[in-house]
Amino acid sequence: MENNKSTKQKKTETLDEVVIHFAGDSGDGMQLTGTQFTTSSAIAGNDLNTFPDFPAEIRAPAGTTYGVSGFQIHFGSRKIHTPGDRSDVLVAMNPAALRVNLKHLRDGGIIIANNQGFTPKNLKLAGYEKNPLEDGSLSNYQVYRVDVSKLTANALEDLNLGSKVVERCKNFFALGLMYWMYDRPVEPTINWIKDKFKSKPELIEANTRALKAGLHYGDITEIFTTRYEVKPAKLEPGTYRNITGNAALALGFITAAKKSELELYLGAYPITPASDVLHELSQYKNFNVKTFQAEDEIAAITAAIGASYGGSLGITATSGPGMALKMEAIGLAVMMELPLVIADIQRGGPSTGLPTKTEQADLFQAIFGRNSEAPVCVLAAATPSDCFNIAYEASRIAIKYMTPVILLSDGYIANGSEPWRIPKAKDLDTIPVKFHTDPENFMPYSRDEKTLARPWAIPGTPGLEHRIGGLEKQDLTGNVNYEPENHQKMVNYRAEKIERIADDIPDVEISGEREGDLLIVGWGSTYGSITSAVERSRAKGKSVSQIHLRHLNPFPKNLGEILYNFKKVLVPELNMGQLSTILRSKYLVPAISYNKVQGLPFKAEELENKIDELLRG
Amino acid sequence: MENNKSTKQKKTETLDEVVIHFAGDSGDGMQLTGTQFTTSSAIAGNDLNTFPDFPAEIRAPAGTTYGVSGFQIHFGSRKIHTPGDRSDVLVAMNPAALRVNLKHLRDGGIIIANNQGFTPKNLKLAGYEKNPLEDGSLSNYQVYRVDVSKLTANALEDLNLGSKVVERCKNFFALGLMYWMYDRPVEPTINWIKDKFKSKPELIEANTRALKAGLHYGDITEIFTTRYEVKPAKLEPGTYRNITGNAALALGFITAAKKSELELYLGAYPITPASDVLHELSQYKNFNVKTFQAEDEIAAITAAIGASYGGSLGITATSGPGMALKMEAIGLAVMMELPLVIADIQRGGPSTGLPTKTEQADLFQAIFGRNSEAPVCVLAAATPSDCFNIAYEASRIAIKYMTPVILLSDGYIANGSEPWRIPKAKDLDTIPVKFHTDPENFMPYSRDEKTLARPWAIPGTPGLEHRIGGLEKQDLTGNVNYEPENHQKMVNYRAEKIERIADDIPDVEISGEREGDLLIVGWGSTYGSITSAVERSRAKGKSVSQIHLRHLNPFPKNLGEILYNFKKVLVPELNMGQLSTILRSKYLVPAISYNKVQGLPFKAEELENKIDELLRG
Amino acid sequence: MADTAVKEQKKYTAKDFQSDQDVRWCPGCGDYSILAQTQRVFPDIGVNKKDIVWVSGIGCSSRFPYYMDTYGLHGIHGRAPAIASGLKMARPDLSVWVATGDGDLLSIGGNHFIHACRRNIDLKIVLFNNQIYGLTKGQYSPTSEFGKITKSSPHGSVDHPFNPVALALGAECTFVARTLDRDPKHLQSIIKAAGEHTGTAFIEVYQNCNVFNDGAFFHLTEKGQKEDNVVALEHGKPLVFGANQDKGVRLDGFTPKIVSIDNGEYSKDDLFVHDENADNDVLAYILSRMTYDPELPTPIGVFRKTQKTTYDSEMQNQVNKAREKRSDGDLDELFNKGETWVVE
Amino acid sequence: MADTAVKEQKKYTAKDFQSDQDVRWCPGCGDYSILAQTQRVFPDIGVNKKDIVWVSGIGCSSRFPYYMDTYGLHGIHGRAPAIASGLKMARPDLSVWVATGDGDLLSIGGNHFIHACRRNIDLKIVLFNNQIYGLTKGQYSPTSEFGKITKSSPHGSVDHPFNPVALALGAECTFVARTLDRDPKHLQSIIKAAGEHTGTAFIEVYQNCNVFNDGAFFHLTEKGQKEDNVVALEHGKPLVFGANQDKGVRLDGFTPKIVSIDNGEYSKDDLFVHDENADNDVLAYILSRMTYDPELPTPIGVFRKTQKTTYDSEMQNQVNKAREKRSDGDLDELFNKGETWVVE
Ligand SMILES: Cc1ncc(C[n+]2csc(CCOP(=O)(O)OP(=O)(O)O)c2C)c(N)n1
Ligand SMILES: Cc1ncc(C[n+]2csc(CCOP(=O)(O)OP(=O)(O)O)c2C)c(N)n1
Ligand code: SF4
Ligand code: SF4
Ligand SMILES: [Mg+2]
Ligand SMILES: [Mg+2]
Repeated sequence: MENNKSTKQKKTETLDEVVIHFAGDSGDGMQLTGTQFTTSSAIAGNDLNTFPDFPAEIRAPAGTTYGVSGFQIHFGSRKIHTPGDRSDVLVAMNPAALRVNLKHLRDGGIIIANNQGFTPKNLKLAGYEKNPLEDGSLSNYQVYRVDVSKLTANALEDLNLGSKVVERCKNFFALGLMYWMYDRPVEPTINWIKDKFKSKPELIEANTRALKAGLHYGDITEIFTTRYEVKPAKLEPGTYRNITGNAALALGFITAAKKSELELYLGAYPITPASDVLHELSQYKNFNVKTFQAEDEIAAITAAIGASYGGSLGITATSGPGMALKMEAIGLAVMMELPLVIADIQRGGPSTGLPTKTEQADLFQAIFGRNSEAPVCVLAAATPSDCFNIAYEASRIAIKYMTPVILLSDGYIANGSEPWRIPKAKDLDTIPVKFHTDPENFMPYSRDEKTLARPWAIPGTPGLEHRIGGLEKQDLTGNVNYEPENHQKMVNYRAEKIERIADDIPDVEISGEREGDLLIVGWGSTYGSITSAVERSRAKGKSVSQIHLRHLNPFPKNLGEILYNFKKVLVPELNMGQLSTILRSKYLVPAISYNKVQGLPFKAEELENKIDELLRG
Repeated sequence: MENNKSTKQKKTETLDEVVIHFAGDSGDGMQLTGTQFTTSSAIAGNDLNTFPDFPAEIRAPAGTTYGVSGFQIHFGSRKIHTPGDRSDVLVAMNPAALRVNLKHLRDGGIIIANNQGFTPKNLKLAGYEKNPLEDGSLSNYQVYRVDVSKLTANALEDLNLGSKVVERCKNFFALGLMYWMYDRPVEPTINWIKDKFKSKPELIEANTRALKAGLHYGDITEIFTTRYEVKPAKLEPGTYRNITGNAALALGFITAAKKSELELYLGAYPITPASDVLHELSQYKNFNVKTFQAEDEIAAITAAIGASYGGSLGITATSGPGMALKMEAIGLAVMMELPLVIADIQRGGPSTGLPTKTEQADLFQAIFGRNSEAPVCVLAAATPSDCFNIAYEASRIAIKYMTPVILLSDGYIANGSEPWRIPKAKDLDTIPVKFHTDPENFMPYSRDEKTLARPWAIPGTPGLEHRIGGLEKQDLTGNVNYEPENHQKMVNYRAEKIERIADDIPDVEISGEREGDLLIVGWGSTYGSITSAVERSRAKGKSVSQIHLRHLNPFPKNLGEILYNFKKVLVPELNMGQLSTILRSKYLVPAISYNKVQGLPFKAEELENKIDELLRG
Repeated sequence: MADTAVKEQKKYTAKDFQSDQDVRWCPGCGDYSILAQTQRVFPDIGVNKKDIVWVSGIGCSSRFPYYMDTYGLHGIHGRAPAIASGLKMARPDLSVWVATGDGDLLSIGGNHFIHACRRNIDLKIVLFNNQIYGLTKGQYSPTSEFGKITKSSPHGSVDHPFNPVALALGAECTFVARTLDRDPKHLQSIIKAAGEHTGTAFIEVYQNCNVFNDGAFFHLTEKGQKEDNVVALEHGKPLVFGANQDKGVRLDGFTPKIVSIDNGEYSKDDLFVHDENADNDVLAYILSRMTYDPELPTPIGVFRKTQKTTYDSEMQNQVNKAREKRSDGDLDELFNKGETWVVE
Repeated sequence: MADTAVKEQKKYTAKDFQSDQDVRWCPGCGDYSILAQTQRVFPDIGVNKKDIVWVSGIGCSSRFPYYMDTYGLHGIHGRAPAIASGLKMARPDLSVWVATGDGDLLSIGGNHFIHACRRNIDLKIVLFNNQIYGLTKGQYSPTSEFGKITKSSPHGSVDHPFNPVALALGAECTFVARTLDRDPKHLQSIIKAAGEHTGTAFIEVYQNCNVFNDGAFFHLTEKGQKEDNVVALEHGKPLVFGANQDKGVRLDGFTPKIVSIDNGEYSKDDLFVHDENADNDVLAYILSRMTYDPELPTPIGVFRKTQKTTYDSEMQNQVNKAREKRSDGDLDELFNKGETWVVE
């Protein structure tokens, strides 16, 4: 094994957690660098959490601020819940990367700047009049100017590669340097390089050399005097992998389909940040997965409804604007009472809004956004790896209750990643499905006593020929019916069916005391930030408890009781107060909203301050 | 003037109010009969309220229950708020008409049955085993069996008309009989016949004769011993006409356009019960009205947005399922901050639901049904004639605040009608519009200090060339901008702009005491039923007050204060509790929902009972 | 369609396809005939009832599925082709039929229609073209003639109509046909032909809405008029028409012209000979353009019929291949893909 | 378009059409050329800047309006033709242009596109066809070739593509043209021709997406290849092509065939002669079908150009007539229509 132990004597400091932000041009390979660092840190046993920060532009001109691509990783020897409020280290490949990300670097933080990137042209593109590495403006930070490009070139000198190729290896130099600094294993990356460039031995050599050059540079040069050690975290034993929310979602759906022995059918139309669900699932045809890239979102969902009608697990995935287009069809699925999962990977809005930024402002739309009384079940994932669970849970409920289920995720957890403890397939529950087959007294709208689900009777079954549709149905027969009493009855059934799901979901767990001064109620991707803030506040001795809702309609049955046990209830949301509105209405508690609509997640710090304020006042 | 005075001596009873229900086959002309009776009653000086009850089928086979077409009129010497809970008189042209409507006839009520309609075939079609006119099952009612068809035929005998033509005159016979019974002026109808059949003198003669035959039949025959008198109501002086909600809506829009000196542009796609808005407006091209029958609802609204961008008053009209399809585009209008009115004539749902029935379950959709934070102003009409005011108000707000406004009406008031006191055009306020023209320092997203409206700068204006769209805009410049702080600022602006409308709308008026045991909060088409129920309860000495909301987002400023002054708050709605949810959330009052989702309006009686129950308990 | 062939010996009759629902179209509506002919010919398409699904949107025509005793799905306005596409992809074993109207398919549903055609998904789409919106009581539709006066166009519509056959061809449809509600035999034969096609089959049926657009096609359906106004397309045969079969259609360049074939100047040999499955669809396109030409007879029959891979079978093939080639869906393998590490 | 003619004496230059916004397409993207040519030729279309509006949907291509110093509206995905239609109806005095992509116009926006064509509303629709979804980072589009491997089709797409020219013709479009991002002169001439047409003008521009679909059209745009693969359509001229103008296209029945015109067997006189405004669109349709045929050169130029009443002007006419004929909008008269009565 490649030995990454220093030969010289340097000081080693132990840290509980570190946040590194890699930033450069879109073409600088920062995503790759970040991913490699992630794997290496995971293997080093840290807990971690990451977030990529893609530019809104596909490929902006080099050197511009809007072309900066970043990747942030937060790793530690304790439980890590977020990619980090502020970074400890900023690796900046050019001035634009510095300009965009400096504001998130903590005071006294480390800047590793690629000297060659700070050309007059790039400085100008980034809007710097003078070179900030030289003008003293960075005196609050520890600035390391490293000749990344030059040193990489030196290391590869004798390989006779084109200058473009050499330039493209510089991210591995930076990675190597960081590996040195945080004492990470390099072998996984070397193996990755070998595998990736199997057919191009010269690139294996080049990238490996660049990596090692960075590693050795840290060791040899005098400018770095300290290395840091981040001990392994205490994690539940098991096999882990790093996973993004969208990948986890895809796996969750495949698992649900497999465990219910149904074919999985995804109807989708590409949209940021949901497209990866389509990309992922389209690779797994061997799991009996069919993916349909439809002409639009309406075709995507209606095709999924057609597939569910045919006996598949029909699902669709989209984001806000596409979600808006699906509402009429969701109403049809409500009326036809067929299983269907609609994943909404929320993004900044309204309208086209901020497509690459995160937000959690589609809750209202999910719960209320249809014509007339069209109740559906609504769930939300809390973290990237929770996307696996929630996809499975959404499918389970959809099938068992013969209902559409809306699953909310968002850009933050969809693209963010964290270690996922890989389950064993055999440990996962099966989802029982029984297609109706008995023609004797068949009633398409008879109901299961407990769940109120109607039978799933699919075409191809002899003797069950019947018709369903979007007009109001007669109780039991499912025939078209306009009678007043029948309509009320069916409206009630549809509402009651969703309500009954509450009997079938776990109570929400409270973290902290069961009563006290302040309860924080969260949902969705804010889980990490809220958890961090609450942990810190509790560490300071404050009476703060936390609950996090994954079931938003219906709510867990114990929710009301918990709310009433606290003097104050705070609901932090990346919207203008949507969950808060619903809680206030349902439980008549004076829940306090804390809102942020900036296309960004909460900082734990912001929440901590808000908690302080509330407990003070 | 044709004299409608009895020659024989018959008893005359005076009544305060009467409800008559005309019912027959789709082809029997019941809508026409009802409309004529309405006009005549209006001219007689009564207040009134009407509701047509169309079959769901276009033209069902004759004699079937699902082919019954009805028209109910409620008229009186006092203020009339609804078409009536129960009818006093049921005119039934065939057994199906009797079967369908008997349950709404009050005990002891009058049935006028067309004897010739009760053939064995028709009885069977209506599901009667025996003739109900003969089997004693109607002993609770005053049944009059009249040979309507035969007497009509007799009267027209010498005109040599085909039997089909003769048969089609029988509704005028029935109308004549009712004119006799309630002492209505016949001249308006005779004039109407003359005008309608201008080119067919034989039909003028035939229908007039049938009408008079009915009139004289009441007079001469022994079977009717009583006539009724319904004195004129005390109405505000003025010129009146009868108007349906959809017609009033159309006039309101035309008025707003005229008063703002804008061209009116309607983008619409036909859908029940909104299509009449398109039909009405398409007739008024001389008012500089353009109507576009689009390929779908999305094209309809986006075309209207295009027209608004071009400087027209862009509007669209639809119903639930179509509304769901427009949500993405409404988000665009929110982002672009252009005036736009979206009229949603609600109907029974979910999905295709009960297209010809009424419901008020799109309130959630209107307020919450879009991706992300996309606040709009929401208004609702209370009565058919209020549709005029609300269309004007919606346009005024849309223009003044540069915002989409959703206007809620429903099938009940859209098709229902009542007398409308015709305003004088000069008495109506103008709606000032100032297109921006000054290129000096032009900022597409600068804002009016008071309204926060941005300038309306339309193409064709020299020097103002600029670009807007659905991506988040930079404050002032309107350029695309993804910055966190800017996004928050713009989200806040958009919310605040809608909130500020509250400064520009009247306080909600309370009817009854300002504090007390029970406050009823209504919105939309339930106004009539609630008002009747409250009037009756107050007459019984109960402490009940009423407010009716026409502005649903934002609410009138005094709403909270009013709510807190009552021990109980009851919110009756034709949905599962939508306004109630919002009130509870916003004001934390334990509002009680009273819901009915049957495709039908409330009966005043039902509400009266609920009020009794609440004041008892 | 092999797997859905009727397996029992029993041969269906029309009655077997009649559901227990009351048919609720207006008395006299052309939809009755389309229903009756479909019920009559369905015993001949050789598919088990249980394997047939009728999908529709919204409109008078879209009530059709309720009346067929097969599986049925009455969807939402305009989306029938998309719903049916999803169903067919999920269940290539089913025989999936779409019943739709000119508003449903060509106005709100136009996009799903052209995409179904393009993909050549194996659906049979039956368009009830009455050139009007029936269910919403009489507005003009995208097939209504220019200048039509309706409730929504009191001064005459300023919309030029679609030519549904030309549109389907331009959208790559592989089977395109037209027939008439009032020609039962022809209607039956076309339904049967569509049933036999693999790929998107589009049938335009001219249908009389006697309430809101009565007589729109009487010149094509009524005795004494139809003879001179309709030309029936038959594969391999020249285009002959007229009460006495005395007229024909000849091509002048690309322009069809009517010629007499009984006055000796022209004979059948000079006429345009129909070829359903020509190399390309130009011939069919030329025929489609005869439609609104007042000088020319309106063609009915199969304009075009050609073979191409279908979307649903290709999709199924990919799944089958993937399952053969790669491990057939092992979850543990899937979960453990990529970089993993062990915490002990 | 008379009322929008440039009134000032000043003649615009390309620079006048450059907005102050940074152009943010990927370096090397074909969109730059389309922008540059548009800016270059717009001074020649004779319309005042203030009277021009560019409307777009969503996609890389749909950013176009930001870069033109005219009025601009960046709409929502697929709806540009509908937004533009409403604008043009409300303001027939404006010159309304649509910038759109193959996903925007033909996938989600397909219905609005074909309806705009059918109505012949006076819009100029410029399709940036790169046969890929650019903005969402590389999924196949409705114009991508069958079998294309992309992020969303790792086993190859099973979608057959649209032929946008054939689709537009089938949808009754009155001006249909095709050009290339890398042929600046041709691109300019086609934009100009579209600007001169009254009615829906559709331009398909083959555009290179160098990030997700690089080189898709290099056989049509790069020296050494394009000569044999492209044939330029010119009104009234025979279809000649080849590096030495030594090849031509001849019709064999309805099937275009390549012939040599330098070996004496055929001459220019034997070739297919282009006629933009033929009586019907069959000729244009035949040309459209040459598109995906690997044996034949791809036509560029104006396929068809014909006159028909436009939706917007007819709509305006109805308004004008109504205002002339009937009282010009007297509210009191309107309010008092029908039966009224007086309460005193
Ligand atoms: C989303 C939506 N928009 C509009 C409607 C109203 N609508 C129902 S059917 C129909 C058109 C019917 O015309 P067509 O498809 O030609 O069928 P037909 O009744 O003539 O058979 C319309 C506009 C609807 N149900 N849903
Ligand atoms: C309603 C909606 N659905 C999906 C998207 C995501 N989206 C944006 S652009 C685009 C397609 C872009 O392809 P194309 O129109 O070909 O434009 P290009 O980027 O290639 O120029 C998609 C699917 C969206 N913005 N809105
Ligand atoms: S309205 Fe027309 S299409 Fe509809 S059922 Fe009646 S006749 Fe048939
Ligand atoms: S992704 Fe492709 S189409 Fe989009 S800007 Fe980049 S090169 Fe151009
Ligand atoms: Mg129709
Ligand atoms: Mg594209």
